[in-house]
Amino acid sequence: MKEKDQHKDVLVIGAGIAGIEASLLLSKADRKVHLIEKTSYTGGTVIKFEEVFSNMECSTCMVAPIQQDLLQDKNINLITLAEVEEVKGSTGNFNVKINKKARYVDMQNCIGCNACFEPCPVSLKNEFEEGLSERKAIYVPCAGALPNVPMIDTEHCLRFNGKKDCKACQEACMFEAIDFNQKDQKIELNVGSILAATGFKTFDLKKLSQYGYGKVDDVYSAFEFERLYASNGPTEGKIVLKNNKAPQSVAIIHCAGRSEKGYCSSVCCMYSVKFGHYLKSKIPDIKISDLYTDLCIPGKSHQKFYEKLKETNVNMIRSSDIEIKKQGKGISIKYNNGNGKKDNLQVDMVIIAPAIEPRDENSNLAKTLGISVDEYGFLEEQKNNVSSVITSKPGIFIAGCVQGPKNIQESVSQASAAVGKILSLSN
Amino acid sequence: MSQPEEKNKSTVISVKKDLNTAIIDFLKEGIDKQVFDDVIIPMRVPAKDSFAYVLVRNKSILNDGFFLPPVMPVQGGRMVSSVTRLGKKDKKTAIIMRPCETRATIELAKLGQTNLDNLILISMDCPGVMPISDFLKDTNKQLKNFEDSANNLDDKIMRPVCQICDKSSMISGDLHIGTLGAKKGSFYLISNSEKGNELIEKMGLKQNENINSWKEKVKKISEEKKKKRINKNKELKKKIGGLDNLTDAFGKCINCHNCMSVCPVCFCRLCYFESDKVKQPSDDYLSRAKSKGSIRFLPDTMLFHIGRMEHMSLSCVSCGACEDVCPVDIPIAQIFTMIADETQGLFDYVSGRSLDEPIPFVAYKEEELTDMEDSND
Amino acid sequence: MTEKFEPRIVGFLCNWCSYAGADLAGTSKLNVPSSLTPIRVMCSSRVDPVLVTTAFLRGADGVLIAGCHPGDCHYEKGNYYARRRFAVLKKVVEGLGLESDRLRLSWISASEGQRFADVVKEFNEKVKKMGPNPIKKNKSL
Amino acid sequence: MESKIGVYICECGPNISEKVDIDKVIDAVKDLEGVAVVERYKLLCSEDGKKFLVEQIKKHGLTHLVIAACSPRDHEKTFREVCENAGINPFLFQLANIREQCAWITDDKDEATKKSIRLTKAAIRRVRYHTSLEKKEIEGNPDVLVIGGGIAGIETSLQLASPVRKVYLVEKTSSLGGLINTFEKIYPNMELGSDLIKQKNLEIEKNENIKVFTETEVEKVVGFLGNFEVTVKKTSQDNSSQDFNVGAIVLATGSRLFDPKLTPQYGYGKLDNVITSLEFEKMNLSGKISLKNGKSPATIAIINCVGRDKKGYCSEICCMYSLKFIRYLKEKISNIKVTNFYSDLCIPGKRQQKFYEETKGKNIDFVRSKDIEVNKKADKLEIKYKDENGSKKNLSADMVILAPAVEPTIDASKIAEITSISQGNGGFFAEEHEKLAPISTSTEGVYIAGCAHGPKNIFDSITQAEAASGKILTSLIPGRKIEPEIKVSHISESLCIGCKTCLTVCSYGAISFDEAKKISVVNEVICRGCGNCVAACPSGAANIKHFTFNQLYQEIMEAIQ
Repeated sequence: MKEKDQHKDVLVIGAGIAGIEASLLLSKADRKVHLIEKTSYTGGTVIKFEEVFSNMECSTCMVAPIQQDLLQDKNINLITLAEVEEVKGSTGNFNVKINKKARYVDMQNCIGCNACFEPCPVSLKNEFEEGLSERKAIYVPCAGALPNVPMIDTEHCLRFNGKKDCKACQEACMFEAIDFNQKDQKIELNVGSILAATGFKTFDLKKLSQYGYGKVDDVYSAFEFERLYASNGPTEGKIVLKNNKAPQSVAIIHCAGRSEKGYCSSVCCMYSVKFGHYLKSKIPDIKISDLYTDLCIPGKSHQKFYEKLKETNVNMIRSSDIEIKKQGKGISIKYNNGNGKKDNLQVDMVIIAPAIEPRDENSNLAKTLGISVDEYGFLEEQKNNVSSVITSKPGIFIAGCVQGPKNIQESVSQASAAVGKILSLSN
Repeated sequence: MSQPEEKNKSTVISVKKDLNTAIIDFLKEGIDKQVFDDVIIPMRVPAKDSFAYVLVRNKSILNDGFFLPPVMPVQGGRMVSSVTRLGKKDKKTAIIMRPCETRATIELAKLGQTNLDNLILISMDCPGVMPISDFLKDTNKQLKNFEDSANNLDDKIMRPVCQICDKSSMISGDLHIGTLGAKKGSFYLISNSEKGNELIEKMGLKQNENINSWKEKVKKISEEKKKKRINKNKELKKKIGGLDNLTDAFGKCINCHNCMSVCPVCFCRLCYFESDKVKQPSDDYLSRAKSKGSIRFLPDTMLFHIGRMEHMSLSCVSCGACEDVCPVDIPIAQIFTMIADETQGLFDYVSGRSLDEPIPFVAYKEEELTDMEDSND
Repeated sequence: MTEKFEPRIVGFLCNWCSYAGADLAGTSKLNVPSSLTPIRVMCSSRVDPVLVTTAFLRGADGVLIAGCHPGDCHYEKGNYYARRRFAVLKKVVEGLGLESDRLRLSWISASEGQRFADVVKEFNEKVKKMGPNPIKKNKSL
Repeated sequence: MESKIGVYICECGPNISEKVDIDKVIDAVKDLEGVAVVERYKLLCSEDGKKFLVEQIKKHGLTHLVIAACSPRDHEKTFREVCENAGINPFLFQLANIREQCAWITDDKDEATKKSIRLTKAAIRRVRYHTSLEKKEIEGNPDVLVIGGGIAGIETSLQLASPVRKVYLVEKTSSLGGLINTFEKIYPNMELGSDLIKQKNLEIEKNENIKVFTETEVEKVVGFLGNFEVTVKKTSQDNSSQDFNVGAIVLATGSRLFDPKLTPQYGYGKLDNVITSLEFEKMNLSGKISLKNGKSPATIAIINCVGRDKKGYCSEICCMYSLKFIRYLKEKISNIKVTNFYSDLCIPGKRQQKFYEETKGKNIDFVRSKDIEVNKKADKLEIKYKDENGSKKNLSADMVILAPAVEPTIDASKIAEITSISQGNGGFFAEEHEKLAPISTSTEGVYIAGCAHGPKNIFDSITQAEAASGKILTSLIPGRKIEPEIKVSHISESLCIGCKTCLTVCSYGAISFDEAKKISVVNEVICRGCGNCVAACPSGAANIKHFTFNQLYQEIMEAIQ
């Protein structure tokens, strides 16, 4: 195909760490980027973390600057609350239809003062906080979210679900930012290439009744625990039990759902070690037991991080057939230890590391993009090709956990790899 | 206090006439055997009322060498720096200085102000020096006076910082002339480096590893002085510590900056505190005078002294040069010593002890000084 | 002085972590004593001891230096050097018997809005107890 | 020219106007020196607000702009653009953060107002000391030097080479391909290694924009992003060096195996038929897996994690290639018995566990074990080990294959020095940032790809190669100039005495030493403007634009009023 009839613009799907990295790089190369994001905010999963392994850097400090760059970047057209509906054409010349939900808050007028939250009569569990705290029907997921512009949750807003002609938020806003008449939009874009970076979801622990998740108090999923530790989270970083006491003993269960999924999610061992560091930093004399199968800490920096935790004598138990039950005030864990003998453990809190799995919408997304998903449901890199970011369809690329479980570093590498591929298309 | 490791050589040199002559002969021999080409040594100035360092190429002039002069008109560190700052000497030069001067030289080498190539630094056990002002009252009498005290290891007449110097025999150069604990009519020549070893070999001196008598004596003295130093620091802090005492102590200061100009480790081309950075337009002074009622001129005297402590106390060798030249008798060397012990203590750093110890400002440990910060409590 | 003492605290905040943390305290509408005037620098390692001493000698009741937590420096290792310089500065001030408690070094991350508020509150209280910096009225300075 | 400062206070709707008595602020600052006009406005960041500001600047002929509004992190950029549009230098502007730092942190209006006054005055005092700063632009050479002709180096070269971008690929040995040359197959898809390398070699030959140097080493590198001067030298004949210029450098120098002789318990080098994984790959590739005595082995033991304790990291690939070896063996020696001694099975990612499941089976044992020892017993090898329960066991085998740790190549430290980057964990090249910048290094323009960065498999190496290309394609675009940071350090030639303190503390090698003048010099292209050198300089020779002593001093003086 000749250079001139090639579209240079790029569509990036997903404003998580991979999508952000890719967009900024492309912009740096003077490419126009349309970055579409399903939620109302950027940063994806990474902004849920307080710190990241293995240097325990503050995650917000790490990501906020590039989120700011993203918002101020003239080459990047960020479209939040949006999803791809249809993709036509071929590499160098894709026609994309996007469905953009109304935010009902004007991005230009809103200055992020949050005055609209307080008067809102509705309150419900905040999904971003894994339901550990409440939000209003008009809300931002967490303090410091970027863009710092709220959205109206039409499902719960009294006005939109027809319960009441409520204008509370509109009246509270001094900037005419709240616009109930906003409509969902169909946006049509022409781009030369497309990068899918829509991330992952975690395995539903309720499917594993033996872990007592959702039934037994103080049994948390890893991501709930991240928020529990987050200084901008529901407890401002205080690690507490339901009874508001600090736990004296915690068990971290690895590999939840591994056998169901048939692969190792590759990040759980490391973030479990990170949790160990979290816990020790807040409650130095806490007893930590890790129930794991195989310790997967590959690479040059990770074992060091693990050994540092080991010095604080964390109890590493190789185990199987784990069963978690409420017992008295605490939680009892039955398991088979490495030697196949039955054993058990009493703790105040349990943290479970669920497998990383594909998003439900992957298969649809794949269909829309005209590429395939692999046997696990992740978007598939082109078969018998050595590159992990190009797909069976020219001009369509993938990066981050949409392609398979990986850590931040690998996601970022893939993002710039995909950018490399995109830029060398017309090279 | 660093001691020569066993791998380093040491030897005994016998003294026929007196120590001074013995050292002169040693230097002559060194030139004859081409171990070095020239020497820098202290000499008495013709007017006899002071001493100066002299670079000597002509052997006969060596006879005027006067080691361990009673005063320190110029700090050896400054001198060596002025010779080598812009590049190494092409000829090999032996330099005999006091330990604090050698340490200043090492410190300046770390700061790129001295080039040690082709230099052989030789230090000597130092009895201290007397205040220049005292010496000038009656040079001949005071010289005699100094020599007697030196021989009896009596430091009453020495400068206050010398009286509390616990590093008066510290070896940080290539060689050290140890007189303490040496048998009558002899002194030790102790090597502290490859250069030193080489010199002892080339001069064909027979080696004698045993310098224990020197070590013991040195240990004893430095321990006594250390105790004294700690107490003196305490006393001084009582005397000048606290805002009011401090402003009194420095109230006399006339901003002549002599202390800075003679300081061996104050190596800046233009002192920060003489630069325009710290000067302000007059409205600044006026508004401050307004809010305060008055401000003192010349301004920022205290900033100058505290700032110098922040910049230089890590490298301070307590040589006392600053105090010697203070026209208004501020115990500046004692104050610097008190502060330097604090700041160097933070990193158990000893200025000029070894070339291998980086100045703490250019290094760090990931986990240190946690009592200085407050992280997540 | 009769009227109640409102300290004047100079706060050097690094752009990437601590200033962001301070902003988060604002956006979260937390109460922060207004005695601290934030001065933005790109890195805590820019904060020259002389700058701090100047503030102190000009009568600042407190000086706070805040930067990224060790290991998190946006410029790799700036805060490690900042910490050493601060340590020397503090020792000098302390060694001269001046009120070194008026100088403080804190690590505050971009997500620690609450911590920023707490640090300032705490420091403000401490300085209040200490009273005005006597240097303010010292004629011979 | 006398300065005319315009001061504009943003009401930010109720956010500031309700919490701060703006009129009081206006009164407090209107008479300050240099202040030409003070105004309040509903919302300065709005389109109308920006238009208003531009008009004001032009109308009053303002020289400086002070805005009291929100955090500079929100709108400094916005208002700098306003300055540019109004024709004043964007750095003659200062933003006072009276929203986040005043209005929003207290309910006491009086307090908020007082503090707002302080911050606004500080901004006014500061802005007087601002100087215009201009964007710099420098030419950048788009060509690239790739060091190492393994798969990472090959991929990088292929992706970067183009009519507008020459690639110099420098390889120590006599041929390209690196370790893969010795692999029969590549897991998990088990395609032929030879095919991959053949194909890649072909592509390289075809590509006239790649200049390959074999048996060549890099001698010298001087310069910075966009402007590196490189000297390479033939390893064979001496003094046959060659110079060329590039804009970026990719380090793809790969890895080598830990020497098992350093862990004598495995008997490597002493006992026959104890071989390393690489030796086994070669043997397998040669087509005949056989013992010293020529017989083919019936029982084989594979021992993982050799040297792991010594190195202190998991080498990531050993578990997987051990599985691959088992596949080789099953395929080539009927009813071979293989025992794989491992400590933790490390098979991360979506594809690898399946590979493991499909490798398990009859005559294949996986034994989790420790304290392994290999000795000779009769004409066989005896492996002593402790199993999971810590009970001593032993097993006899004809052949033992060791999977030693992956470590950096011998010349890693030399290359690190030449390119002035540092070596991190395990001696591998240190990335700029573990998470967000795994490909770049502390020397801008020098990138890492493949095992030079740390142990990794072929796919991850290739991803990194592509990523390095991505970085270069975005930062070095033919015909486009490089725009370095504007707020950088500067060292006064007349004040610097050459103590090199600044040079030592700089994280980016942005400061070099001029031996002739005996002073330190900042390379403004490399400097990132942290100001560390400024605080480090005892003589005040170093200063940083836009954060000068005097600018900060003005803020301090207002802060303590």
